[in-house]
Amino acid sequence: MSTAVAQKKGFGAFIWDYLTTVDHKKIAHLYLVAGGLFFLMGGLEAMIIRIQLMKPDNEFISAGLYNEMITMHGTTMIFLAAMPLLFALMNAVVPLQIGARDVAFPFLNSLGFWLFFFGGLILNFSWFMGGAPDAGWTAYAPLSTTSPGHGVDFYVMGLQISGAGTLIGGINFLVTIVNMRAPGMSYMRMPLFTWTVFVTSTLILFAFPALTVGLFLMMFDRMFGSVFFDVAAGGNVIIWEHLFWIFGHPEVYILILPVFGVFSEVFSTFSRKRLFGYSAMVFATVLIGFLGFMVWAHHMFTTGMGPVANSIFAVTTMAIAVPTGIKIFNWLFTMWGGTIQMTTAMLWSVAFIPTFTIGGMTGVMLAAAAADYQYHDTYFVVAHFHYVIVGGVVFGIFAALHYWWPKMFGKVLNEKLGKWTFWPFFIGFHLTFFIQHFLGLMGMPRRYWKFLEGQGLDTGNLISTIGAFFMALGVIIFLWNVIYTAFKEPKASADPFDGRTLEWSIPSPPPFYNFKQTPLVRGLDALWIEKSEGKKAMTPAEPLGDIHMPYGSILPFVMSLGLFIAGFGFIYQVDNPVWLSLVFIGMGITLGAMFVRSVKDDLGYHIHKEDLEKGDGQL
Amino acid sequence: MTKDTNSTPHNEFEKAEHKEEMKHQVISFVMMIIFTIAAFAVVATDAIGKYFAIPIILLLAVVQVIFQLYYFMHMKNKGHETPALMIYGGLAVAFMTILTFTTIIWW
Amino acid sequence: MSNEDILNPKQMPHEPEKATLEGKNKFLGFWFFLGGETVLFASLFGTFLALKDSTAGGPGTEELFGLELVFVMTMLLLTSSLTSVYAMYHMKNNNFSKMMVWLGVTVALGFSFLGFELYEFYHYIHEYEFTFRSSALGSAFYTLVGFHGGHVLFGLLWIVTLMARNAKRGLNLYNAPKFYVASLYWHFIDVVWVFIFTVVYLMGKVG
Amino acid sequence: MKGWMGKFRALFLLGSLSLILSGCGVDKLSALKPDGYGAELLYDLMILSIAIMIFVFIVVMAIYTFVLIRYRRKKGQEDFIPKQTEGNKVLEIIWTVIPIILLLVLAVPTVQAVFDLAETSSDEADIRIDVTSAQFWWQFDYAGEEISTSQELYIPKGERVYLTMKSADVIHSFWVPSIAGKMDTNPGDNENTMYLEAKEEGVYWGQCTELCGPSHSLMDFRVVVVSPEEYEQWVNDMKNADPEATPDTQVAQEGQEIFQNNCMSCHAIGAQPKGVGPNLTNFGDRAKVAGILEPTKENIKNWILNPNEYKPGNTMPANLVNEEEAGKVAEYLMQLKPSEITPESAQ
Ligand code: HEA
Ligand code: HEA
Ligand code: HEC
Ligand code: CUA
Ligand SMILES: [Cu+2]
Repeated sequence: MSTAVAQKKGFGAFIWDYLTTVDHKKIAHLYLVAGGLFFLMGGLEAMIIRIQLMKPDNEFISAGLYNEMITMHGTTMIFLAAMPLLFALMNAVVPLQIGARDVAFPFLNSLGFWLFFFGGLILNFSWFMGGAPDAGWTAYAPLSTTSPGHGVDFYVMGLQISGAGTLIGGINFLVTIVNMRAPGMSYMRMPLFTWTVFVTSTLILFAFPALTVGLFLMMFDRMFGSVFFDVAAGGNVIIWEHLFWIFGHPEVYILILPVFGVFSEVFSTFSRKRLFGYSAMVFATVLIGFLGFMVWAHHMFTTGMGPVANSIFAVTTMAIAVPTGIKIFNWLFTMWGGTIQMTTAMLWSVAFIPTFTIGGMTGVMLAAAAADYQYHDTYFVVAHFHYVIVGGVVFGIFAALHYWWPKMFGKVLNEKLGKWTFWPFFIGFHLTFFIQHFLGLMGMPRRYWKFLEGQGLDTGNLISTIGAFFMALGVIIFLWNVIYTAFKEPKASADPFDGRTLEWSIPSPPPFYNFKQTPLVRGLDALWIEKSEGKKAMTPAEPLGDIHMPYGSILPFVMSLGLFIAGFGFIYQVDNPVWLSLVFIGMGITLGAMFVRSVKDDLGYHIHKEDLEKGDGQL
Repeated sequence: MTKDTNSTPHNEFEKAEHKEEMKHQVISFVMMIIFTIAAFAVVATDAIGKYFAIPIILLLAVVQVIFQLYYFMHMKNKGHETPALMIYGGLAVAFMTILTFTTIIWW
Repeated sequence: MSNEDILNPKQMPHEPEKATLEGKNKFLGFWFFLGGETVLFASLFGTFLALKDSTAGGPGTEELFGLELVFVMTMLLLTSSLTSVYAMYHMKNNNFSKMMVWLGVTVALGFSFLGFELYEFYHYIHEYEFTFRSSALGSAFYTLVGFHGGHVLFGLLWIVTLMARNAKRGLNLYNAPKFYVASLYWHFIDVVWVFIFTVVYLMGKVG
Repeated sequence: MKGWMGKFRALFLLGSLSLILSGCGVDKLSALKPDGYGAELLYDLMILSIAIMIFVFIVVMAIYTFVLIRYRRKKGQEDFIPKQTEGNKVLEIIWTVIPIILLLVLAVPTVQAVFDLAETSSDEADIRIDVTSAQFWWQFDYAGEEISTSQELYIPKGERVYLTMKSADVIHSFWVPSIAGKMDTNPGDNENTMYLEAKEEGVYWGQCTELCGPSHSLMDFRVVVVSPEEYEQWVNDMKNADPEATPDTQVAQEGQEIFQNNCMSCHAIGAQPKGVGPNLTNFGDRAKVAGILEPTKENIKNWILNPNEYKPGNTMPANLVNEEEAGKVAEYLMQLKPSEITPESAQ
């Protein structure tokens, strides 16, 4: 019954295997590749932005195209690059860290990926179908609702579909973490990465529905003639701002929390020390998540909410600095007294601390509501969020990839090339974004297609553009490293970094059933405990027995494809009702696949004990 | 394959327990109906002024929902700690959303 | 547990919906989903409340709503909630045929609720020219109530599919969680309706 | 507010910080060169917050540098297993409490400033101006004075001027960095208010800071701050401007006629009627055309012929008149100089 490994039968079978897989490790690969490609797209867009702003009064691209560029850059980076890359890590690592054979809903896991993927495709199809969305990633109404062409429709459909995927992914991880932990792994013994994924998933669960509703309202206004944002018929444009930010602020913590988890793992592994203040770290994570829902209006200080609202939101926002500070100091003290090994993963993590601290501090400056009347919508804000997003999330993803690459692909990334990735990117990053703080204060608003001569902004912008090229260089070296490692590096051992958590107790990469026997967890840093007692492996919590596995399925792909088709129908039915046929076809495919799914029993199969005994993962 | 599994033996004690629970559920249903009628009555008869009527019907709704969640959806039973946490999380976010939207032009 | 044990349990356990790991996962995942739905409906309620006086010269809530119809609809839906509780009661007692009967009643009540709702919309559109497009209030009203109606419809289709699918098989550990979760969904729809009749209709009538 | 700020200013650190920062940017544009009450208040708040942040950063970096140098794994330590500490209550309390205190130090003046800047006019005698934004230009209506201008807002030095702001289409945002912070202009009934109080005469840059379409980056405007006496005179001149007045030269007269036939559907001269395009009453006194171009005849002519080339996506149609006519209209428009008080007076 070992059908799950039907590969090595040629390219077609390989593709089919990935299209139908429900194995969280393979889904992690899918997320990584798709998210990585979208990251390159977003990066390319960023380069175009920077080239346009290289000199004053530049005409490299037109005004309309520039707006499309920033919109797509922001949207792509946040929804299609950063989040999927994090999902890649979550999929690759969380089940292993908690000693599980799979996630709670393997089928839904695959569905989540394909929804995200097709949503991202729709969004990017806009480039070839008459223009991309151009109202900013925040898509404020009524600019977005009145934007001509179909650009914003692609934004709405793309995000709606990929958002559904994200929500599904979030629920999947919540249930996985609650229900599937190995015996002995209490909540307070969970590795910090798993904890942050747990909190992040909760944020997804409560934040995304607000976006869903916002997108529906926008879709109805644009496609079906409702008047939510049409002031002439009594609509109110501020509703969108609220809905967007009720989602949008938690979203930035959705991005940052998992990488906080990554850093916690990396600092502790490469200092060979237990994480300092573990329970405080857990508490801080939960607190950040909680406070994250009470601050959204700090993006709207200049909307005209009035002084009371502005003050309340200013103070709640500042409060978030406290739990975040707890984390920064705990990381520093994790290294304190340790024995720090500067691997590439550690280098990214070490670089993260000052970078993110600067970004966080400018965040607190922005939170001073009155002062934000000056900062808002200037390059100061752009600098702030790239410091936290690139300096936090992107650095974190790089750290994680270098750290977990052997677990995901069986080889340690080349260290030398790793450092060559780091330095140009790091230097380029600070060149690009540090100067932007000053550009903002000197009067340069964001989302400006061009700045004029004689405003004293020339040098700063040039430096910024040069920095961006360094970042691109870093990324290219990383891509080279991936290829180089695949061909030239030797196979990695199960535990190449002297790891502390369960994922390092099984081979790299793990067999498709992960754990032959579920391990027994005896404390925080489960593997470290065993190793420090001189044992080589985890003590099993169960005798060797049959392992239950789910079947793969093409249905998630089909369901998502249906929505993809229907998406185009929705977008174009405005022009001609004939397009409604696509809506029916697409929805028919999706609902049909759902129907098939619900009437067909899918109980999975068992790997038999005897087969397990025969070979290690050689099934 | 058994067509109808109700012939399999079943624990009498559990059956009694289910019955007991069912009784509670019927009681809560009756209460809910009463609350609903009360709420409609408040509005239909115009008996109380607007400023009292709104809080009263909202309160009646909240109580009803508690019945639904705790009795019909079994949130009172054990094994529902995590669901309860999540529902309350959702309600907290919901509460804040609605609060801002009702005071959308702040004071 | 082998597949055979799941499909043909020798004895039904105490809580069949949570007897297998899959069942437990489904149970928990569904509750989480409902947590998310809470926020979804909150956003819709918030939007409605923000726009409830934006009539753009058209009819307002006081003028539009008639309490009789809403009262009947409320009773239908509340009763359907009780009937689905009965269905789950019989599921726990492992009495499949009675469970099916009660689910059938639930579905019937649900469809009649939907019928009334459609009539209501028709009425507003034709008597008052109060449409989805006529004012921000119209957009908000039809969206909120329509989303709920959509949930009702989806719930009905779901339950009907489950019933049809399992009519010949009887209850087992594979489908028990499915029935249970569908009934949770049904109750949640009822919860939302309680707020709709209170916040939209009753408060709209009070003004 | 001023009181305790005075004390802080005395601090050397803050003083030098201000000095360094105020070297940044161009006069009348940079938020770091405040010339107005709001901008100064916010500048002080910024300096305070930057000082706090620098303090925090120094602390973090001190620990960081020490740790990285001291605890780097050295040769021969490959097998060293450090002590596995769980945490330290005292330390953890310290780094919870100190940030809370620092944040309170920041929060109190923040809230004060928010309320300070939210003041609205209660006095009929105050100068009140309605600001209306549209893609991609600004209209200023002086309440009670029957004066309208576009792109250029005249205000007296040292007086509080209260703005009531709304938008004719999408959301824009009004920002004059050197005088005050920004405020959005929303469509519909959602009006916002703010005030300007300039402390120096001059011509200040204003910018639109909410993405509003292709020419968002070109939606510049000017705030002309003149002395109260000059302001008085300007108001009078503007009130007495005769929209029908015949210009001096022949060309300009022809231009006037062409203008009246082709352009009056959108552009007003004099306060009434309000148009869908900018009010051009004092166009000849403008520092810029359409907010961005030098006011030369050539530029005006080219603008009239093809406005979209300069501001993509704006709603003024191209080629309403031919090239020759455009020249005449430009001549006419340049002669619309109802007042002696111009941006040049504001030096
Ligand atoms: C990963 C993403 C991320 C993260 C983590 C943050 C973190 C924070 N952000 Fe940021 N933010 C964004 C992404 C992020 N932000 C984005 C994308 C936008 C722009 C969106 C758009 O408009 O397009 C934005 C915009 C934004 C604004 C709106 C600005 C404007 O548009 O006018 C504000 C205002 O308050 C803000 C504040 C904060 C604060 C207070 C934090 C805090 O969480 C930071 C806390 C961290 C620290 C403070 C550092 C460490 C702490 C210590 C060392 C302890 C001691 C410190 C003190 C006592 C100060 N952010
Ligand atoms: C995860 C989020 C994320 C990330 C990683 C980045 C990364 C970068 N961003 Fe940005 N950015 C946003 C999120 C992000 N950004 C958001 C949300 C906005 C606001 C949008 C809005 O206003 O609506 C924004 C806006 C924004 C602006 C402001 C535009 C404006 O307001 O007018 C600028 C300008 O400098 C910028 C630059 C950059 C640069 C140089 C990078 C660099 O770090 C990028 C580095 C990566 C590369 C350079 C890729 C290199 C690879 C190649 C070049 C190879 C390509 C090859 C192939 C395709 C085969 N970003
Ligand atoms: C359909 C309306 C419309 C018509 C007709 C029109 N304009 Fe305009 N005009 C505008 C708008 C809108 C703007 C503002 C554009 C911007 O700045 O984004 C403008 C701007 C201008 C400006 C720059 C104003 C400033 O404030 O600096 C001049 C000069 C001008 N128009 C002249 C003319 C002339 C001359 C004609 C006739 C030949 C004309 N316009 C016809 C709508 C119109
Ligand atoms: Cu107007 Cu930007
Ligand atoms: Cu935020």
